[in-house]
Amino acid sequence: MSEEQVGPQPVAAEEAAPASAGRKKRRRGRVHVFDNWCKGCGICIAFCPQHVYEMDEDGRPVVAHEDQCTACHWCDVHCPDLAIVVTDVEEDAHGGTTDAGQ
Amino acid sequence: MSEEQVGPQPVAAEEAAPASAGRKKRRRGRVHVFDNWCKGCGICIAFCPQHVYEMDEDGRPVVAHEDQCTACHWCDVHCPDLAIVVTDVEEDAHGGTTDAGQ
Amino acid sequence: METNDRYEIRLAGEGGQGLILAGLILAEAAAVYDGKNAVQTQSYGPEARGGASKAEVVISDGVIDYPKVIAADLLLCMSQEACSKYVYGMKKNGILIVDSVHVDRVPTSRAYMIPITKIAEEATGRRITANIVALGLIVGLTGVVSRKAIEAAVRARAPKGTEALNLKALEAGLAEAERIRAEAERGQSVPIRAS
Amino acid sequence: METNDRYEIRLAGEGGQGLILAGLILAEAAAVYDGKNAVQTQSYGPEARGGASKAEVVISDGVIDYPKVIAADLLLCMSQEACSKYVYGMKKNGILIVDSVHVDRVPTSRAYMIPITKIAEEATGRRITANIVALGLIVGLTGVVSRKAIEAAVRARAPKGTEALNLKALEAGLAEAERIRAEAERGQSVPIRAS
Amino acid sequence: MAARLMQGNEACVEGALAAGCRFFAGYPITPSSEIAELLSRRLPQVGGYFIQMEDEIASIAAVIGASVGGVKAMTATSGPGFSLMQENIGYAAMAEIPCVIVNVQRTGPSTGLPTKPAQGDVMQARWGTHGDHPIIVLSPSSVMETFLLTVRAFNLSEKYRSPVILLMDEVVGHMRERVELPPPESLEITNRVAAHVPPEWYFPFEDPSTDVPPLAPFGEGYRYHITGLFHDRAGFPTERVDEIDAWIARAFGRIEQHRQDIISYEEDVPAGSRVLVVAYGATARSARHAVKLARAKRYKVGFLKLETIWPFPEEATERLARQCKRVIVPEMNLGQLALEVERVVGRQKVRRVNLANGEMITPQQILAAIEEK
Amino acid sequence: MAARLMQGNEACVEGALAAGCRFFAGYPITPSSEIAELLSRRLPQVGGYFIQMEDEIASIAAVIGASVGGVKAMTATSGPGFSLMQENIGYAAMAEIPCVIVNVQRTGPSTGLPTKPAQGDVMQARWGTHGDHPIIVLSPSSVMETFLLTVRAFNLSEKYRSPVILLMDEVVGHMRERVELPPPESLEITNRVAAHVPPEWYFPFEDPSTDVPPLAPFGEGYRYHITGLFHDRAGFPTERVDEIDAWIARAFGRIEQHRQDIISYEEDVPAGSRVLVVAYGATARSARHAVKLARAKRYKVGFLKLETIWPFPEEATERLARQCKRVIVPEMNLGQLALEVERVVGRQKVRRVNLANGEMITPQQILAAIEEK
Amino acid sequence: MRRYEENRMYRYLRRHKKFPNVWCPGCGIGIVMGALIRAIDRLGWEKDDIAMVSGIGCSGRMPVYMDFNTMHTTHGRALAFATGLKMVKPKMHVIAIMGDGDVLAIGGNHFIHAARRNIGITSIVINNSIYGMTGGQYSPTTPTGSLATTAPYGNIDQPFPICELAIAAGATFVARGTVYHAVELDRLIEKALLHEGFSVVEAVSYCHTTFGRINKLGTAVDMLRWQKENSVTREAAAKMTPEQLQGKIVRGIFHEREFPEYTAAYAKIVEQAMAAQRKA
Amino acid sequence: MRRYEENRMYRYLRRHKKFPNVWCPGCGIGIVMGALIRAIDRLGWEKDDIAMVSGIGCSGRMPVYMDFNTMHTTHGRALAFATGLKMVKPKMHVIAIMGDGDVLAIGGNHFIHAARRNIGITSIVINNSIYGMTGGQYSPTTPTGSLATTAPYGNIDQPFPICELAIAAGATFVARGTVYHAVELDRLIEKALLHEGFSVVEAVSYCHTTFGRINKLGTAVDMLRWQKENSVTREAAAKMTPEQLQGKIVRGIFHEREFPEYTAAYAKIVEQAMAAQRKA
Ligand SMILES: Cc1ncc(C[n+]2csc(CCOP(=O)(O)OP(=O)(O)O)c2C)c(N)n1
Ligand SMILES: Cc1ncc(C[n+]2csc(CCOP(=O)(O)OP(=O)(O)O)c2C)c(N)n1
Ligand code: SF4
Ligand code: SF4
Ligand code: SF4
Ligand code: SF4
Ligand code: SF4
Ligand code: SF4
Ligand SMILES: [Mg+2]
Ligand SMILES: [Mg+2]
Repeated sequence: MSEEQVGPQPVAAEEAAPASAGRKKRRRGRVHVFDNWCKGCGICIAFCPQHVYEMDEDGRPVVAHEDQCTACHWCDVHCPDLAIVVTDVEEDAHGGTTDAGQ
Repeated sequence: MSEEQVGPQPVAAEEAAPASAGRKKRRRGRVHVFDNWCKGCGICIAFCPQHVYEMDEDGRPVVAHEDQCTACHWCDVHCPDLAIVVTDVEEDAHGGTTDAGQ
Repeated sequence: METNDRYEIRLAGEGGQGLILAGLILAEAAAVYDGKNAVQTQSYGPEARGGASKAEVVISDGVIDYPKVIAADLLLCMSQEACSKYVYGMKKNGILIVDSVHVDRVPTSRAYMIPITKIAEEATGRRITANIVALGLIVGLTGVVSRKAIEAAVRARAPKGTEALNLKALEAGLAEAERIRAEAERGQSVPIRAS
Repeated sequence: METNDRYEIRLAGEGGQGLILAGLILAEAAAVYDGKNAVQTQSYGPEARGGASKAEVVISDGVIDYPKVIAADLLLCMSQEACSKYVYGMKKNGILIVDSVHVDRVPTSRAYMIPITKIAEEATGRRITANIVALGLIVGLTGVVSRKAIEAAVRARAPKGTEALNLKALEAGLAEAERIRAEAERGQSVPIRAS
Repeated sequence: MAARLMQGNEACVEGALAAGCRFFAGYPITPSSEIAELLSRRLPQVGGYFIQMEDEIASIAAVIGASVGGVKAMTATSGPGFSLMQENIGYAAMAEIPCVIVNVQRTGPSTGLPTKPAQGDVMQARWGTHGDHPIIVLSPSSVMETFLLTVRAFNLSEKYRSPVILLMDEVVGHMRERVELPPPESLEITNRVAAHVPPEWYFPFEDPSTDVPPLAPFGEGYRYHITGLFHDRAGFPTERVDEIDAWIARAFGRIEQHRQDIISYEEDVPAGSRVLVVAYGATARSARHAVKLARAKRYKVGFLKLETIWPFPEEATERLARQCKRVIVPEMNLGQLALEVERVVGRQKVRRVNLANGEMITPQQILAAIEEK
Repeated sequence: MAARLMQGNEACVEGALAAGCRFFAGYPITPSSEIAELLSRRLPQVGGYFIQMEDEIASIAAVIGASVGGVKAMTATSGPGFSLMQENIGYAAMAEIPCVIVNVQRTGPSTGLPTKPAQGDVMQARWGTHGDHPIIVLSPSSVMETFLLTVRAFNLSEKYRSPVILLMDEVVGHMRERVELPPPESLEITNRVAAHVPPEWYFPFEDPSTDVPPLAPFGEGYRYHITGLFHDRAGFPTERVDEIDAWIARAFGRIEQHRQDIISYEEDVPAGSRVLVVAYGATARSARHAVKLARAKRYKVGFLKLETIWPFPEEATERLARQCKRVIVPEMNLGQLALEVERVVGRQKVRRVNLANGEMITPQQILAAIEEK
Repeated sequence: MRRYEENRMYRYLRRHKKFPNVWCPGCGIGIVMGALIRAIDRLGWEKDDIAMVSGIGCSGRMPVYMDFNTMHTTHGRALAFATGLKMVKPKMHVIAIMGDGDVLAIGGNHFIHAARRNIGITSIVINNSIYGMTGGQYSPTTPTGSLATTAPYGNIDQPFPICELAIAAGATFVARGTVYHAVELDRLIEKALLHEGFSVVEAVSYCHTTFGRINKLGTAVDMLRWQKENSVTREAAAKMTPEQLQGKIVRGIFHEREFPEYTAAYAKIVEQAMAAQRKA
Repeated sequence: MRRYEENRMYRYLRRHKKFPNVWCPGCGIGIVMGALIRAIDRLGWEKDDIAMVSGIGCSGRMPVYMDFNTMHTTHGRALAFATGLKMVKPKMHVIAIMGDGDVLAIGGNHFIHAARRNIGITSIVINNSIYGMTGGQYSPTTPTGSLATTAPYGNIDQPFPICELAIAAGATFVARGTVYHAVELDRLIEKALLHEGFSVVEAVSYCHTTFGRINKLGTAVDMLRWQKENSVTREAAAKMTPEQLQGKIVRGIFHEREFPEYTAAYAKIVEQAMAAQRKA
């Protein structure tokens, strides 16, 4: 696991753009919310550009649409409780994924 | 006694120039050193542009050449002990003096 | 010796649940509107929200010296932690009310397990009114202050513009208490006493 | 009981006259070079220069407990104010030395009136060495420390580069003391004791 | 006035306003912040002045400055801020400037337990600044008493030209209680004595007719000097021993000679009492509760509740303790005022009950001490 | 070593250096400034650190910071600065950080008499910060003792992880006296105990084997937390009563249990003494002088010179006072340590001799008290 | 949990002990903490070499969570404590974490003096324009006109321009970021950490619990959104009129300058003194 | 003596009581006092309406000599005391007299906060680059490299640029003069006194007794002469290169700006609150 690619991978642009469709390998993310730490502030839900999260009845995030995640890392970078980990995976042309860098 | 003319009369220029010879009434000063307050720092002696002061054996100023005083007020303005009062007098064409403004 | 007619209430939960406000309202109902003596004290941690928070109210017809709860006549627990911590500091016949939304382990079978937060949400659409629902329950189940008094106190102390909302919450709590009492009278096995 | 062989010296004048340095040198002469006990204390006001200033030195073969002057065996006054203030705090046979340049009113006729500052100026060209001239006088007139000791102490404590100058001042003081003693021996009426 | 449910900190605010306080400078700190918050709203309403300063040092300084301007002034803080104020409290004592400092005590030392009660600053209130200085310290045990002692704090401060410390604790400060405030006109309010001589004759630090010379406000014709240095009667720095001794004698004397007026307490010591409980602040409530429990058990117990803690009520303590075998001093600290009680009644007699972990001492703990032996 | 004429402040510097002090942060103030001035020259010569901070609050803070870095550290000040340091002295006590605070006392309160001596900060040294806290205070009476007690201050500070206050006075600080410093190798120097367990096992605030847990310097593998809040054994904030009580018990206990080691004094009380003079600091010299005068007059007088003043040497005072009818406590204040003496021996026995106007108490004044009655 | 173990971020946290943290849900302080961790991680510094010193306030709680040598000092004094530590451990990376009240109200003096000395400490000023921990009293950065619990009629004080003040006082690296621009923030922090002298990063955060509530600015989400919409980079700002800039937060590096770092300068003094000593 | 009675200057002095003053022969503080008196005299203000508040230091002794409402406070705190006084006596002319150590070392925080509030106090900062009263320890304005009793190897600190700091902190009138240019100084002080908000005049003085002695700069006369030769007006400075400006004291008004004065802004709050009260 290369040190560079693991963990929160902030993108240079603050607001993540959807991964460009033209690229061969689309970047995708596996999204984990550490429930014990999450306080349900709603930031990830409100700001995820891909609307990956939905809110449960307690106001907490549910990773409802992981497949839409572009691994832009907005959410894990901004979660005030460090309760989100987004792991980069790569989707090959056929839609299969591998953990990036593994 | 007009308020404007009495008391320390600072000149606008920091370093006093000798009163211009061309003027009709030459400005002159009566110089008083309040001995009880003077601590003999030597500032008046060192800086009086007209060398009005001389130093006595204790290092204290003696008003030795009052006639040379141009009432430039450098000395009373700078005496750290407020021990000098220079009073403006005017010298008329004949050399007689009057207290200015009285 | 007036120290014995004290009624001691402890409201325990987390910061942000409005327990101190609830205690204040209860005390004001007793002191201002029912004309009794009442003292309200509080205990909270450094957190602005979250963290343990506790309000205590002592009500008495006589002078109240020690202002804190010695052994609660009534304990309200709005968090698991509070429940675990305070359940043993009750009078023998003390009443335990627990918000079943937040608490699932209660070390006694003799408690009112009531989904207070849910009732609040249903009644007012706002979970934050759970504290006032709890007040309704407390008053309804114990009668420690009069209904009139608690209504007046809620009206007076509710943040401006939220009076109606909070009165609705109070109403919901009182109604739930009514229901429980009725069930108990009907002999339903509602666990009602903490040992 | 060693408290009685104390020799108490008070040097009084104004800030800036170097009296504390003089006291220090005297104490060092006694303590380091004569091997006695010596304590030097000081008292001064808030002013950096001017204002009352005082140094005291107690010299003893035994232990020195109270470190200040109780009643001076020797009093040096370098200002009028000091003289007026301290002249009464002397032992019966105490020696009073006064700088006649600074002091003109001495409430006793039994004093050494010596133009110390003038002697300093004449000897070294620097009035500021009056303190060292005074030391020479004190040692010359009392023998409270040895000549060797005071010379060593002056040499050690004089600001770097001024050793020679200060030794000259000391010399002048010692010489003046010599002169006075000689005169006294010759029966001249030098007022020598403060009452 | 109608009954209200009022918080201790609020009662302090009401007391201050009733006493005529028109200036507050402070820096927020738990558990005192409500005092500042309430005054920030209330003072402008009555034409008074509120300012939040950059720290507590500045706060007490501004309070003294305002008082010199002739306005009754106060600040409020808790332990950490109180520590920072010490230098300038000494200044107020030295310059004899009236002002009230409220310390709502929390558990220390250091940041300690910011939201928990204590009585750990009792000795500090007396000795916190360097050098000997006169001071008055009051400590309330209820919301009503907070109101009354705040008024008294201002009165004593103005009357004796002394800083007065109101030593509250988190329990009393945050407690809400039923109170009926007395009507304003029923309150006795003391204002500082105005200078009564022409400026040329005025000495701010000596007056032949009284040990508390009038303090003329700045800006009203009495131009004089104030300093934290030892000073003569005109206020100018002095190093003269006679003038310094005169200041010491007068400054301490005026507190000493008016002990009767300054010291207040409540005694409930039936003849034949064997045990005396001495308490103050919130702990006095536990103590009174315990005394009642003990009496119900037929113990012969007396109770002395102190309102003034400095100057320490020596006479009362000694008088009431004389007949008793034991004196119990419960405090939310590790034994502070108990030291004075021991000094006055003999330490063999004294049983301390202490707790400094953020909890109140319970009546049961005191009762246990009463029942001992 | 050869005899030297040395000033008290200089002896303090030499003592500090001998004890291993390698950090000084301070802010100038009469009559302590010589300590800073000398150290600004000397510390760099031995590879140590000197910094003049923006004020006294910062000075004591920097001292604590440096000590956390593993370096023996001190500051020096006088009354006004000492008042400002109070909050952070409490922090050092709470966080158990060794450090030495020198207070060369001048006459207070407030700016007072900046160049004159006093012993007005004795109670402040004990009680100046908010909340109960353990503390050690030493007070020298001679230049030699200043050297020795400075060394002791560092030793005790390191040994007990406690702030130690060296309470000097202007007389001792500015006095020059003949001293022969002991050879460095003859001095007993205590260094703080190094952490002896691997980091995972290390608890900076609890050690099963000792009441003074080792303090690992920052940066050496022991990553832990320090706070002024009440904390658990790992240093993290806690509000748990059991953990707080444990801290209190250990922090005070370690001073209490080592009283024997911490307390030092000199007694000279011949059997049959009727009067005991208890003194410390510069006043002890007047007192010893007076005792000699009195004995010469055949009075039966004992003398107790205190070096440690806090914790107060109760046992010694009580033991020595027992046989005496009267105890005389001369102090350059209005009666501070006398309060403790009164508490311990009963106040009827105690005769205070006080002066707080900038002058030393003379032997004659004490003698007069001995001769009374 | 394995996932989290793997993540580098969590290496820097005292995660078994202290989480969830003490802050309100959504508080920006946590975002600053994340940015700081990323910056440190990129630098690859040893945890043992890092000291984190804080004052009192919500911000001041941060060190509790970080697996460094951490010290939570007294209110306002973090930089003074840090100065002592940095002096004796000049090779340590000393980071001071301070709230706006902490560092600019009670601690203002230590701030300007640490800057003046140019001592090698990185100051992270978490500016939420309010005293968060004590419940919403106005701070030296509360905007004029805003409400606070001690400014019920609106604040009449001017706020400090933190960066300008730091520059005037002598700081040699000064930058400002916002928590919304969290990635940019960690880059700024990284640069500050690398800077030799005294560096300041003003991290503009928010406190919805007090300031937000009183001023009716909504939730954490709302306040974050506000930041997004109301801040511009220095470069963009350069092209804007003063009117357009009104009320905007300008982000970027404002000052970077060479001047001898304090402990380095002091080391030279020691060298000199010891050399002289050896000679004598 | 009649002469002196006549002189207006002496109307402002407590001349029967306290002279000669406490300062060393030749100390520049006395020159500042003269300048201040001339400024006040020209303004024709009533002595009763003037309060003078000082801290501790040689400079702090000035109020003793002046026949106003005078207050010699604690070291560093003059502005905090003055703030309280100004609040309750907004019509009084409150002047704070402070030494460089007083106002910038221990008192730095009060300085920047008084500036931030823009409270109507005139600060006269007597900058002699040293702690005079305590005997020559380095101050926050001691030049880098200079000697002091606590900097025997030369000072390694940067000095504060007082005027820049005041401006950054929020002061609305900021000027610098020297005691050599004493007449100019009194004009600057006069303008500062007339300014509504917080005004600062840095009066560059000297301390020959400590700084001068240690750094071998000669007598008061020498140090005055140095000032004469090493200072330039702002206008002249504008035409000089940075190299030419090296080590020069620049004199003049550096900042003048309109912003509501604090007590005036507060008066509006009171108005508003009282009006609301009347309504209710
Ligand atoms: C000496 C002292 N004064 C006051 C306080 C109370 N106090 C704690 S935190 C705080 C202010 C917090 O504001 P800020 O520094 O902006 O931090 P935030 O909570 O907003 O992160 C105050 C005033 C204290 N702990 N110590
Ligand atoms: C709290 C406190 N700390 C320290 C001092 C000692 N002190 C008196 S004046 C002074 C500094 C004087 O320097 P400055 O303010 O520049 O005035 P100057 O004497 O140079 O005019 C100091 C440190 C004090 N009086 N109070
Ligand atoms: S941002 Fe973090 S704390 Fe907030 S809801 Fe999302 S996961 Fe939970
Ligand atoms: S990384 Fe987070 S914010 Fe970005 S798309 Fe995935 S879930 Fe959304
Ligand atoms: S300037 Fe003043 S004090 Fe100095 S010598 Fe001249 S008269 Fe005397
Ligand atoms: S006024 Fe003074 S300086 Fe000017 S010429 Fe006359 S004596 Fe000289
Ligand atoms: S009070 Fe404000 S600053 Fe503090 S944790 Fe809550 S949101 Fe954050
Ligand atoms: S020490 Fe310096 S500043 Fe103080 S009076 Fe003397 S010359 Fe002036
Ligand atoms: Mg903040
Ligand atoms: Mg200065």
